[in-house]
Amino acid sequence: MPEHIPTVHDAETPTAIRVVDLVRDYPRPRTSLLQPAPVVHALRGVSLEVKQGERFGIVGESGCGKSTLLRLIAALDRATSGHVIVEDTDITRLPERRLRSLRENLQLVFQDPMSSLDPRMRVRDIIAEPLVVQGHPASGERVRELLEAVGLSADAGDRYPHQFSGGQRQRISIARALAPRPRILIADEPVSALDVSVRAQVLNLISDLVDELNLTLVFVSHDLSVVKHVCDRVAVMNAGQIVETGYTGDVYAAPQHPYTQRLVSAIPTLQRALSGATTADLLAKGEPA
Amino acid sequence: MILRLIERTGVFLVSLAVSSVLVFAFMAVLPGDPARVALGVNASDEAVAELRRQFGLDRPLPTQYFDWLGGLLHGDLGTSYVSKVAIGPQVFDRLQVTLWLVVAGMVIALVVAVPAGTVMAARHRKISGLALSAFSQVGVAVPAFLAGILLIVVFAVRLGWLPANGWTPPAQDPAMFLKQLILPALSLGLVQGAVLTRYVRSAVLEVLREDYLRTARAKGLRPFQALWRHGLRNAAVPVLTVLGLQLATLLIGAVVVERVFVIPGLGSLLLDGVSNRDLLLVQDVVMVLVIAVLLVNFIVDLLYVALDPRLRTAS
Amino acid sequence: GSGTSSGSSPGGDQNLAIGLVAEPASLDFTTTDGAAIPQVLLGNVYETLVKQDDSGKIVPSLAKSWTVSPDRKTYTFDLVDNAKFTNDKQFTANDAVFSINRVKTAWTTSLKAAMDVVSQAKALSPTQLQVTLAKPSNDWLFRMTTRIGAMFSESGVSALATAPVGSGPFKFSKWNRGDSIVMVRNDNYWGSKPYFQQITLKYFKDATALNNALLTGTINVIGTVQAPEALSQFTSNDKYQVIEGTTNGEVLLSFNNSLPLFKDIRTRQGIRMAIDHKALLDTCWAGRGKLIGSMVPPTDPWYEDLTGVAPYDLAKAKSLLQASGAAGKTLRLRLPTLPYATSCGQVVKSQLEQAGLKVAIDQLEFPAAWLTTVFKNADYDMSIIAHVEPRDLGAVFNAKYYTRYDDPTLQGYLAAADSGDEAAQVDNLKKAARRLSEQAAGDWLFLLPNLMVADKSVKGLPTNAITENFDLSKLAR
Amino acid sequence: MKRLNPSLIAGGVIVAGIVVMALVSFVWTPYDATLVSPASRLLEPSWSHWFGTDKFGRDVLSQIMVGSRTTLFVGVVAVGVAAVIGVPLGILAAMVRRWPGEVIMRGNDLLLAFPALLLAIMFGAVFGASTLTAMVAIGIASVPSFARVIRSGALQVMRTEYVLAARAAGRQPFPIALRHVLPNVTSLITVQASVSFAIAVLAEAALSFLGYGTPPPTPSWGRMLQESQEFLFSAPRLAIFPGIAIAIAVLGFNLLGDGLRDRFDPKLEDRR
Amino acid sequence: MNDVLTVRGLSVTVRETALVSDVDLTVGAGERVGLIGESGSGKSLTALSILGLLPEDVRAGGSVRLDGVDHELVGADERRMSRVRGRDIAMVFQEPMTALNPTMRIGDQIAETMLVHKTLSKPAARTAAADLLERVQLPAETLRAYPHQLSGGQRQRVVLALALANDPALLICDEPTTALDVTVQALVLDLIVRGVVDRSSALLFITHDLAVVATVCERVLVMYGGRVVEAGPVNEVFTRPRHRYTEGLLAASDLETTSRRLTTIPGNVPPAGRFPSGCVFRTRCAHATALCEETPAWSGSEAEGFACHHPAAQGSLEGVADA
Ligand SMILES: Nc1ncnc2c1ncn2[C@@H]1O[C@H](COP(=O)(O)OP(=O)(O)OP(=O)(O)O)[C@@H](O)[C@H]1O
Ligand SMILES: Nc1ncnc2c1ncn2[C@@H]1O[C@H](COP(=O)(O)OP(=O)(O)OP(=O)(O)O)[C@@H](O)[C@H]1O
Ligand SMILES: [Mg+2]
Ligand SMILES: [Mg+2]
Repeated sequence: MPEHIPTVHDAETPTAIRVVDLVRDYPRPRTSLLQPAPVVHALRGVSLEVKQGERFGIVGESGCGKSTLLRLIAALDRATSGHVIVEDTDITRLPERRLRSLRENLQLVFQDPMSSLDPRMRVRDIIAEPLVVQGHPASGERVRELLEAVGLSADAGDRYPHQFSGGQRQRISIARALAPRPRILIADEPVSALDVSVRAQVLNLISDLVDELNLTLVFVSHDLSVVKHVCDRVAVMNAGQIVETGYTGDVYAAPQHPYTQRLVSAIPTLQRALSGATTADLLAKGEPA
Repeated sequence: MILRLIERTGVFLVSLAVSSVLVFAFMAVLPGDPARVALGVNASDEAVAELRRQFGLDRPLPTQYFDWLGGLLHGDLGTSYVSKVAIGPQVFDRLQVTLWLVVAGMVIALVVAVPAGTVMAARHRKISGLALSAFSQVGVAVPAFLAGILLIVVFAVRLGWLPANGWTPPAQDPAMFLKQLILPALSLGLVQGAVLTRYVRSAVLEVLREDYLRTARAKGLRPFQALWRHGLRNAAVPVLTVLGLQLATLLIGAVVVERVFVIPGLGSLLLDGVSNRDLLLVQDVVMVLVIAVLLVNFIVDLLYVALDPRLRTAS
Repeated sequence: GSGTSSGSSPGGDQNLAIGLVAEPASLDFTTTDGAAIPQVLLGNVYETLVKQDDSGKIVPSLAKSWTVSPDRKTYTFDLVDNAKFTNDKQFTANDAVFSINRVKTAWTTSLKAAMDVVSQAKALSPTQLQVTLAKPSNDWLFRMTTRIGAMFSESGVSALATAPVGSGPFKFSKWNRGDSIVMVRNDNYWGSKPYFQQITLKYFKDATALNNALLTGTINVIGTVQAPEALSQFTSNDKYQVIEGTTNGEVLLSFNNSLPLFKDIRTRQGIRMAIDHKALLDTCWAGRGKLIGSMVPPTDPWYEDLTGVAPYDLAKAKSLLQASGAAGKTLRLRLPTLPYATSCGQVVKSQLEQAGLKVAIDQLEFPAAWLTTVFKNADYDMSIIAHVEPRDLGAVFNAKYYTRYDDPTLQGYLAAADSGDEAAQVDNLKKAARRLSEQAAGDWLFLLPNLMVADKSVKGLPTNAITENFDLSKLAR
Repeated sequence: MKRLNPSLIAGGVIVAGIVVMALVSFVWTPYDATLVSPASRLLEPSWSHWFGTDKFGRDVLSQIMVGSRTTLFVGVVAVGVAAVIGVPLGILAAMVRRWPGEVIMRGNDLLLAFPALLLAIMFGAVFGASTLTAMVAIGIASVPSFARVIRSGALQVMRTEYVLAARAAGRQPFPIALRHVLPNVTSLITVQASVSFAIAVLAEAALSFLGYGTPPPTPSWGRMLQESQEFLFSAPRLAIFPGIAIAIAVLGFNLLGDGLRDRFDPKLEDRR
Repeated sequence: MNDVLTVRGLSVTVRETALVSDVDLTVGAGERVGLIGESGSGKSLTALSILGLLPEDVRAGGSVRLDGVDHELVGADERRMSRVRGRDIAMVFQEPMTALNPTMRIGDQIAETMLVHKTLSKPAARTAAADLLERVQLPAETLRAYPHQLSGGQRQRVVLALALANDPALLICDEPTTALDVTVQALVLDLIVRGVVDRSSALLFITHDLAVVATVCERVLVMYGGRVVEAGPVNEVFTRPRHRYTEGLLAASDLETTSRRLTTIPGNVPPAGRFPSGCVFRTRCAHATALCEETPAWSGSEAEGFACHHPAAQGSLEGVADA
């Protein structure tokens, strides 16, 4: 099986994002008077490092803490303990008003094409929002440029989100994220809600833009195959912890951690199926979680 | 579950405490001197002052409040400024009357609303459903007292089937009690029923869209069977909320119907109290109403738990 | 004694239900004001020494007879010897002394002032009472026919608010608050026994409900019709009788005479002339009631028709109002929430506005808000209320009352009337009434009618309601 | 977008009709609605008085027309009070997590213990019976339902990714509330407003009936109904016209509310 | 092989809009047939019309016959359909979180399936329910649990137990694992396959995941725009697609490609009713010509064939199979 050669980052490459021992507990409502209020340990000490220009993937099953991690990296939530350092700034406990440079340099694309765009705003205002907020002149020119960059016609700016299909909405989301010319793009399951035929388009678009604009990409997905296609390196998360990190090809081909092994084996693929794999083979290694 | 019970009880008690302060504060600003009203025209200022002393109205407000509260806690609602009669039994009697009326009304409302709302939802695209909907829309738009007046004109005055007004305690003459209850209960029940119908309808519509109803039908249950066995209990939760609110508002809202049918209920007592500046009475009635409303909410809260297992374990 | 034919032949265990409007708040008229309590209790439960007959004449009751000393200051009453209170105590002169003295000591309502003139009350024997006045007063004996004169048992005043004890033809039986008061025949009554075994007084806040109750047989009598327009449904039906007479209730359009505007007689007269009383009565009270023109009902001996003093004359009204500077001004007409006031207020407003005034109606809840704002604080320009107390001309028009009418001439007539003999009383009160009307101290819109509707079979209903009480003992079938 | 539905059309037409009637009444009514004219009292409907006259000789049609102003005033005040207090409260409670939000909602629930009529009677006693006090009371009593509905809507909006995106873009909480949350709960506000409007109209009628509503001589449908009582047998039309007017107005606002509810995104509906 | 399910000329319309047109479909006894297609292609509607559970104002036309049921299923009345549902045909839906009644215990929900059809007495149904749970590898305590106490995968297994309760001749699964994690999906898929194999039930398996269908099914139908555009054995269709849509779909799903860029299908899936006339795919098809404005006829047999004017040459994607 041919593999594309991952971009090699040496120790010299500056770090874009560094996460140190990050913990996030969510309190739950009490269930008993006698016991202390239970907590959900959404993150139990996550550490990772993303180099500049790298395409970094995070995979894991539902509820393992992927989105929580991203929210902390984007300073949209407060960590219980640990640190997040983005481009040499420790943003973990910065007050909102000192996050300006983070907001300009790091942008997000979300999963749900239906709820990630304000239905009451025109597309051009949606795309211009980060610019306006950050005090940049939101010229029509820039908006058109962005629309063009994501493959939408200029007149799309006058319309409302509901007039677009899922794939097109994801393009608008991407345009919005690119508006303040960020250096880091974080995508939380950007294609999970899309049809296969459209998924390919959006994946290509993200890929192209990352290359063109020299972005650092953090790409979250529950689908190891997608991550494998997009990313150079991947971190596998399970129950709030990173169980394995490595080059995507390696992790896929030779998973080290039992969880990763189970995950990889459970992924049905056409190739395996056509060569006679049955559902029992998906279960082959180990018990389900 | 026990935790929820404790939490709810806590909320209930705190609400009671806060509302008692609110009620008391409100009475304190009510203009019009109860002593003067009791003494009437031409009373001298000295006489009024003397009476205020007798009522204890000259004491500092906090003292008055705690005295009142202490009494409440012992079930002693004090003595009316105006009638010089103990308020407790009076409020209790009136509350009973109103409860009979309101409960009878709500029973009628439920008897009307549950089948009607269900049919409306199940046939919401069919003529029968639409006709029922139109009916309920009109029902909602008619003020209860107008309904009462119309019922009196038709069934009491023109047809002479039932008494036009009046109230007999059930213990005194059960037959008369029922006769006199029918029309007022109907005028409350039909209007509230129309309101409730619309909530039942939307709750059932909601449930009809639920996946588990489709599962039930995929099992081989017929539509009404599926609705009956799987839908109604789930639809009951939102309906219960409305029912609780209706019950709460009706305790005082029934006053209009009480007025039309000359029923000595709690609302009428309140109105009399207000116009006579029988402050302590008003204060007590309002407090009793508030307690009743909070109690209804409390019970509704507990019923949610009974109806919905999801609320039993906080997971 | 009660002179009706039915009195001597009680109707066995027959019952009657009467619909009334205002429910008493308490049963104790010694500390609670208002007309509702004496309406029920006076004459029925409590008796007075003397009482008024239908024509307004003072006649014996618990006192068989009485004499007045020549200086008109000492009254000696011979009391009946067979009257018994419902607590089984005999009625004696001691009770009378107790009752009279108690007015001064224990009563709190303003009416107690009528007893101020008494300097001493003394029991000469168990059946003889002597009362000495500080000065001659015609009014005092008359007041003794009202609640002030009610005779209580010395040992029966512990729970006046809930358990009245009297010597009258009826016993208080039960009070379903908010609904009804039940009276039963006092079988030990010393006089002729009433016809009905039990009379229920049912209270209706809503005039229509009251009518419906009669129509559907819940009650047999409407004691006071509050919706005169609805009478047509009874007049046209021969199952019912309609009784129409007069009352003491002068519906007064009162002026706040302390205000500069109203100090000018032209304003007052202008307003009186701007009102077309006939049209007003027709519109707001279905034409039922009597136009009087001053503060005296036709049942008082000094009544004169004074409607001609200020006849309806729009042109003249306009010019008077113009002259006084009232035209164009906005006057506050603060109405109590009572049916006749609400109704007449709107007509008054419309009529006054045609004469060039501006009128802003605002409603005050009756009794509390109205009593405080208008009555106590005189914070009003004009108001409308019926003064239902008997012989209240002097009480209503003085500087201390809410009318703030300060008129020495009037006070002179009144004093002379009280101290003089009967002829002087009549003469001076006539002068007083005329003075009021000419001075336009207020405008008497009309006299409330005594309107009753009853089942045809009910007998003994009074044509005129000139006393404080509703005499239940005369009713029969 | 979505199709117009029959409820929306019917409700819209009725409400528009009432508004037009109220506007017209400022410049023209067949007769002066408050002019007492003893000569023409209690006239049957005729060409000169389409709906007849009342016991004061006032033209019923003119009163109905002018009365529509009261009805609208009533609704606008009540709904205005409820919305002005309830909407920010609801949004605030949704945005402020932890105990302040909790306290707001508990306080809000406590207000539920004071039903509209009770508040109106108490307010009437304190501030004097007038349409304004009654409606402020009704408005305050409607605050809890507003706040609840708006809070649950706002909570849903707050959970959306576009709010997250706005935060990531650097928007502060207040602008987010203004730019994203408020516009996206307007549909809820509209629906709730029209329902509350209907409730306010009914409440005014009930209060007028009890004597705590609009004082005379301002024409009000509720009071017309109350005044017509003594003519229930001799001139039932006096009750019928205002009765129908009230029912139609309530019907109109309810239909409008239903129609709007159906039309707007059902996902934002308040679900318990 | 006798056919359990025979669908002929099935169409589904809502008012004037056709949502599904002219679907022919046969499932033999013990056969596992997949139905794939992107969102909105009409898969669920096809399944629901077989069961007679279409939403209101959505109408089905054509013919659906089930072996052993002596009446047409399209247009049959509720009474007759309710006897078929849950006994002869069972269904597993997509969303496990909402498919169960939240206020009823799991055991009662499973037992009900048997009690409705009076296949078992009450006590027997309870034992059978426990049995069924064991078959889907859930502990017996689950009987007394409420749905909210179970995870998504556990619930989906309950739904499966429910569906298998009366040994249906045909089991329809509508995207049963879309909402589940891959590891859980593996288990559920395995249980489904084992369930139908044990009972020799026929399976109609709906998914949009090519790999899943290839793992589970023997034969596959590809739907697009409410039409079946291609059908055939899994190995055939996925290695030698004939319809241009199938071809595009396979290419776009292939994330193993060496190039960083993926092959894409241009444009978007149109919303219902906005598909072009003639060949539904022609607006996105690189090979479309004027000819495609006519609805292409079905070539091949009902079990294996396609509807395309410009079919891909046989064997164009051989490389994939070799990998
Ligand atoms: N605001 C919150 N309050 C309480 N618990 C939370 C909150 N947000 C997330 N959690 C819990 O934290 C855990 C991790 O959630 P997170 O959303 O990060 O998972 P995820 O990996 O993104 O899952 P998915 O793939 O479903 O999006 C879950 O158990 C979730 O229930
Ligand atoms: N009740 C309905 N009214 C109108 N259109 C409908 C209705 N139900 C479904 N549709 C439309 O019919 C088309 C096919 O729907 P269907 O649910 O069968 O798609 P699907 O292939 O199952 O898609 P998915 O993968 O999203 O489940 C969709 O475009 C859908 O919008
Ligand atoms: Mg996530
Ligand atoms: Mg589907």
